[in-house]
Amino acid sequence: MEILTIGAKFGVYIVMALVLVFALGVVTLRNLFHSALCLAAVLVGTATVYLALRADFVAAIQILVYVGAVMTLIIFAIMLTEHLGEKTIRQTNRQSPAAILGLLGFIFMIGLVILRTPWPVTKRALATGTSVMSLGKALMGSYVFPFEIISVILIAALIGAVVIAKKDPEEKS
Amino acid sequence: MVSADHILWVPLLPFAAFIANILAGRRLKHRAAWLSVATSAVACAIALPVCWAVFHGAHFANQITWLAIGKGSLQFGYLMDPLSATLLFMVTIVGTLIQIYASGYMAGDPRYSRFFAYVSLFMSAMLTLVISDNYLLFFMAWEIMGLCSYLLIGFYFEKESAAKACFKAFLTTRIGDVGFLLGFLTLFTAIGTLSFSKMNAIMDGTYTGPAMLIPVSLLVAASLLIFCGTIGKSAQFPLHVWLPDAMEGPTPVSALIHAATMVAAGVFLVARSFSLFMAVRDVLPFVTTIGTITAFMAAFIALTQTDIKRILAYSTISQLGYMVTGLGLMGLGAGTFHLTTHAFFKALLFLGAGSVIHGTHVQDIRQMGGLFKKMPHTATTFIIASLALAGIPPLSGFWSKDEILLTAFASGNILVFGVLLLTAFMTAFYMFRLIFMTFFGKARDPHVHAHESPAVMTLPLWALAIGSIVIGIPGSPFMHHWFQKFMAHMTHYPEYEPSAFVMGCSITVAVLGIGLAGVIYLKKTAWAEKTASVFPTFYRLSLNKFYFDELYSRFIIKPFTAIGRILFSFDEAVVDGAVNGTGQNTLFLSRLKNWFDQHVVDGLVNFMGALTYFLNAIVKRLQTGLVQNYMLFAFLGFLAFIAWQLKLI
Amino acid sequence: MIVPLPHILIFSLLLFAIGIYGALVRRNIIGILISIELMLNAANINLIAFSKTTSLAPETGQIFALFVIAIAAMSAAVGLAIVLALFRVRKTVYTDEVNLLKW
Amino acid sequence: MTMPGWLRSIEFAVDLSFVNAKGWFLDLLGKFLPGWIVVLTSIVISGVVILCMGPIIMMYLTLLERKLIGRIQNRYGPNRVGIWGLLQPIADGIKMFTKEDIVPANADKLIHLLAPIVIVIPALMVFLVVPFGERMTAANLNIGILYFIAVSSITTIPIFMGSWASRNKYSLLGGMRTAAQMISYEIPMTLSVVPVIMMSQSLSTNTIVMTQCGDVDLHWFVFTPWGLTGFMIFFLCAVAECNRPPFDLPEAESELVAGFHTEYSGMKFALFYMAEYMNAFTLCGIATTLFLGGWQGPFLPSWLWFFGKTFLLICVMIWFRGTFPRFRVDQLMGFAWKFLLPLTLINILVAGLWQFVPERTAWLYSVPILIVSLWTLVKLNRHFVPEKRAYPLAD
Repeated sequence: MEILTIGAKFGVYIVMALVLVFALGVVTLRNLFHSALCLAAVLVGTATVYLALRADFVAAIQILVYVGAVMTLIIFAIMLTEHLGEKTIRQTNRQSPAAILGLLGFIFMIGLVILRTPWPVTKRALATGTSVMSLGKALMGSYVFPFEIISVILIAALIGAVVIAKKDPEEKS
Repeated sequence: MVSADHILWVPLLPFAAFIANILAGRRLKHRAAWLSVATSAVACAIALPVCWAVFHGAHFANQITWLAIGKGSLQFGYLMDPLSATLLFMVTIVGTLIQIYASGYMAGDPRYSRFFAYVSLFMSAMLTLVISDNYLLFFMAWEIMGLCSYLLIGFYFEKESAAKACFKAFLTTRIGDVGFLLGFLTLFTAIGTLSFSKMNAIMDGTYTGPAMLIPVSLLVAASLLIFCGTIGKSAQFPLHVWLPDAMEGPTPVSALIHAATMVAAGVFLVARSFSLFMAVRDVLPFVTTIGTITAFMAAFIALTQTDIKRILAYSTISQLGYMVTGLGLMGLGAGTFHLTTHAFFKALLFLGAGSVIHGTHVQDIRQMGGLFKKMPHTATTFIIASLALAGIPPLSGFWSKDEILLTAFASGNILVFGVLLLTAFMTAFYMFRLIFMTFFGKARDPHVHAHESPAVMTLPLWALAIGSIVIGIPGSPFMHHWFQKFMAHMTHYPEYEPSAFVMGCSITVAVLGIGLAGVIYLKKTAWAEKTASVFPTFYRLSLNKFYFDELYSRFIIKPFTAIGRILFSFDEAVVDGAVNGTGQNTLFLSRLKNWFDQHVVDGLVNFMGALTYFLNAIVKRLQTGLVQNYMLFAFLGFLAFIAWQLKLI
Repeated sequence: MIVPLPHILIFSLLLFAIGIYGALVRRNIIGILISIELMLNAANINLIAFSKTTSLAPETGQIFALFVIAIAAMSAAVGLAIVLALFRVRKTVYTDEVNLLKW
Repeated sequence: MTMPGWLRSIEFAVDLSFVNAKGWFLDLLGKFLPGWIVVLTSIVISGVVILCMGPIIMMYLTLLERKLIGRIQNRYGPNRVGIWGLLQPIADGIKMFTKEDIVPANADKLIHLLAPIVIVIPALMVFLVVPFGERMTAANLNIGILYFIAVSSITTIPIFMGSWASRNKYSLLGGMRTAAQMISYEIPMTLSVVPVIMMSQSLSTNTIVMTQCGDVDLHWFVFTPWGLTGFMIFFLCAVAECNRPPFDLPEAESELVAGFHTEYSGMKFALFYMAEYMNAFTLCGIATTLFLGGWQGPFLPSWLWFFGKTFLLICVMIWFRGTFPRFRVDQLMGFAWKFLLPLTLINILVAGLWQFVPERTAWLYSVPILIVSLWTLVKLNRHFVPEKRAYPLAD
């Protein structure tokens, strides 16, 4: 049976690689719409990674919220702001070399940390996946306060977004 | 201690008159005189019954607390004992008469109301002095009198001589006053109280208060200093120079102040503090010597004087000398009695001289002559007063002078007795020299037209004449020396039996004087010049007033002015020099500072400004406006932090 | 745990780095927003991965991931609303054209 | 009444025929090959079954629809190709595949190609969760329903891709409208599922169906008040999700030619078409599992019950198409946000009530509440008058 696990592991690595490629796509593609779609691909990829980490509820939510809603938002925004058919002009600004250097340093340092520290892996956590029941209990139990606050913030963001995006009455353009 | 509080009205009424005259003087015009006379008359009316009661043995005193200082308190009040009663009696009567006379004499003077204001103020001060019961109130009144004498002497301040005279009078009396102030303050430190009655009790040993150790040396000092006050005020030997010059004032003033009352205040002071002097016996010889010297010297100068008022001034000084000698010889009764009688006839003499001047408008007796017929009332009253002054028996002068001579003779001071007799002779001589030159003989100056003074002036003259005749009786044997016994009630002092010898000597001396004067100035007028050539030095001495003025100016005034000039130059050079010097170098320093401030401080500030601008130019680049630049900087910062955290750097 | 933890952390680190690169480099504001979403996702992966290994209750990581997703959705919504407003006013969506706030 | 023993075993055997077949085959395979291959093959078998069944169902659905519409419009459906037109879908398929695939000039080639593919994937993925019969669900995920909702929400992205890539104003507008509609109806659909989950205490479809079991007195959720409203709301949203009339405004011919897939032809169009019908089938399948008791049925084998109920619902959908006129856009949106959403919330409330109150009183309370809320919502929406449209150029 360990072949399957190896296969699965292999599958996960492939997914990770794909996600990274798509992420690069998001960042470098000249056409904004393409980068948005790459983002969708990245999101679905991360959902599969969650499945690999036995967090299937979060994966489902990720797809439902991110791919369903946020992507729609982004695409709407792109459609409303992008000049249809206009030749896409240079997308990256001048500070890319500095940014890349910084990033390499960053990756090196954090990578060093990750590789060097002995991550404690508890047996119990490895075994069981989290059932949705325990998640629900936690949400409604010890995390009920953040849960309520998140709902308030969501409402606020909702109203805020509408107000900001709405065209002012006297502004006829 | 029955209290007669209404006595307080006596000093207050003249004071009210003073205020009325000062404030509403211009509107009152001639009515100002009636106001002053009225208030003095009323004061006199109030005072006489009280004095009469005191004459019959009553004794009034009352105090109110004037000032409470911590535990001690200052009591002001009045004391009516035999001494103050006599003085009050004398002052009120003489004062009122003189004011009546003055209302006539001063008629037509532009500053009429102001004159009567000053006179009323003087009256109120004198009355307060007389009835006051402690040294401080006494001293306050004493000072106000000094002020009034200054104001009244300098009444005709247009005249240069008057201004100088009042200034001179004020300064010399001030010297005496300072002594008097120090005196009663040392007394206060010695016996702790200022009130006369308490002092008398302490000195007599009958004081019931807490026993205290009284340092005798302090008492001696106190008495001497108090006597200085008398010397200053009563124009005794060293400080007598101001009285002759004080004649610049109007004659009623001279009469009131420089004959009857103010100068008498000095003698009254000694009388008032007689218990102190009695307690310090060895001071008395000093007092007597001063008294005799003044008497002899003044009389000697009066011999050769030609101004009518100056002669009377010198005679006053010599009579004051008499009183001081009397008191010096422990003859309290004699001194006070002579004081009272002298007040009456000396006032009369001055008023007489006043009416003569009023009539002839001339003061020099050499220009007068044969005025008897033209001014009969003035002449007769004048002659009566002169007889009293010379000491002819029935008149008051004889009794009081005789008392003093008796005290001198009986107490064994033969030298003093001799000098006093000689002075008496000289007094008689110069008085009658004056009379014969003015009233008898031929009119020397043709264009002098004398006329009799009006009734308002002659009536007071006659009143005073009668007074000077009558006032002698209480002290004379006719009333069994009532006055001396009356005085003895107050303080105990040695009394002597009247001796016929002393009386005889004084009468002979008086008659001799009158005779000699008559001979020289009526019959043999040539002898006058001869006597001058016979004793040239004495003549010149007498004429020039023993050169006292010159001496003073030479030895006191000049050095002081010299010192003043030196101090002034010193001040000019050193002090002002220092001030200007500091001014200069502050200026220099400020210029220096200004340069420093300009270049260094401002320089620094500008430098800071430039520095910030320079740094700004560099840092400004950072704010590019691009959001992503800021993100990059933040990220790099974050990176550095991680690196540091991981100890890589 | 099919994949060992360090590998996942490396993966999320790389994803995060790419996200930062996007945020720093892309000129289009929506591009920046997208890369920020990317970064948030990377963080989520870490959260989930750690929820497996830490001693805390297993579901804490997942709950935090849920909250992060909610927050990310909100930020995207408000961010894009702002972008729309900006576009309407200044007719441009490129950051270097929106640089008035400078010295 | 209980069935006799022998009848039960026959019924049982027929019911599990497919499952047994697969089991038999796997055992056979297990003898020769190592264990993991067996597991792999079982996955592959179920995968292949779904992949074949999907298109076949889709084909015959098109036929069924055209037949039924015909019948509704008092005419025969296609009956020329094969008996009763049975071969018509094959003919259409061949037509679709052979038609020329036109790609607009400056279209975004890659995205244009990708769009149909991406739309089919979720449609197929949903079959994983649908419980066709007893123990006949492809993968018994314990987050079954959530998986279903998540996957069905992905369909908005390909619509965007399709409409954007074809560089056509109408397709863009159509795409925008479809996306808006699908998002709006996704929320009531998700919330209408919540009561079912509350009652069955689990997300997995299998347990939901099991909670509705009962030999004669069937405990289907639809027989409870909140169940009925939930079913109605879910069914309406399902119709809207698959863009079927009366909610098919975006790709309605008269309005925007064909909505977002106007520029598509040939194979790509076929894929769009297939995705749409598969969505319809899965949505009806899920509706039956949630509310109509899935494969629960007295006698017949479980999968027969499931397919029967699903096809019944599909016929209702087709019936909708035949009879209802098309919604206007604002009515469409208004209906979702102002009618369905509040109703589902109230429905959840009632279901909550149902949980804590005994059966009898729960009925007494929930029926009036639902009736009143229905009446008020209808009353509220009645006054909805759209703003007057401005025609600047006209006047």
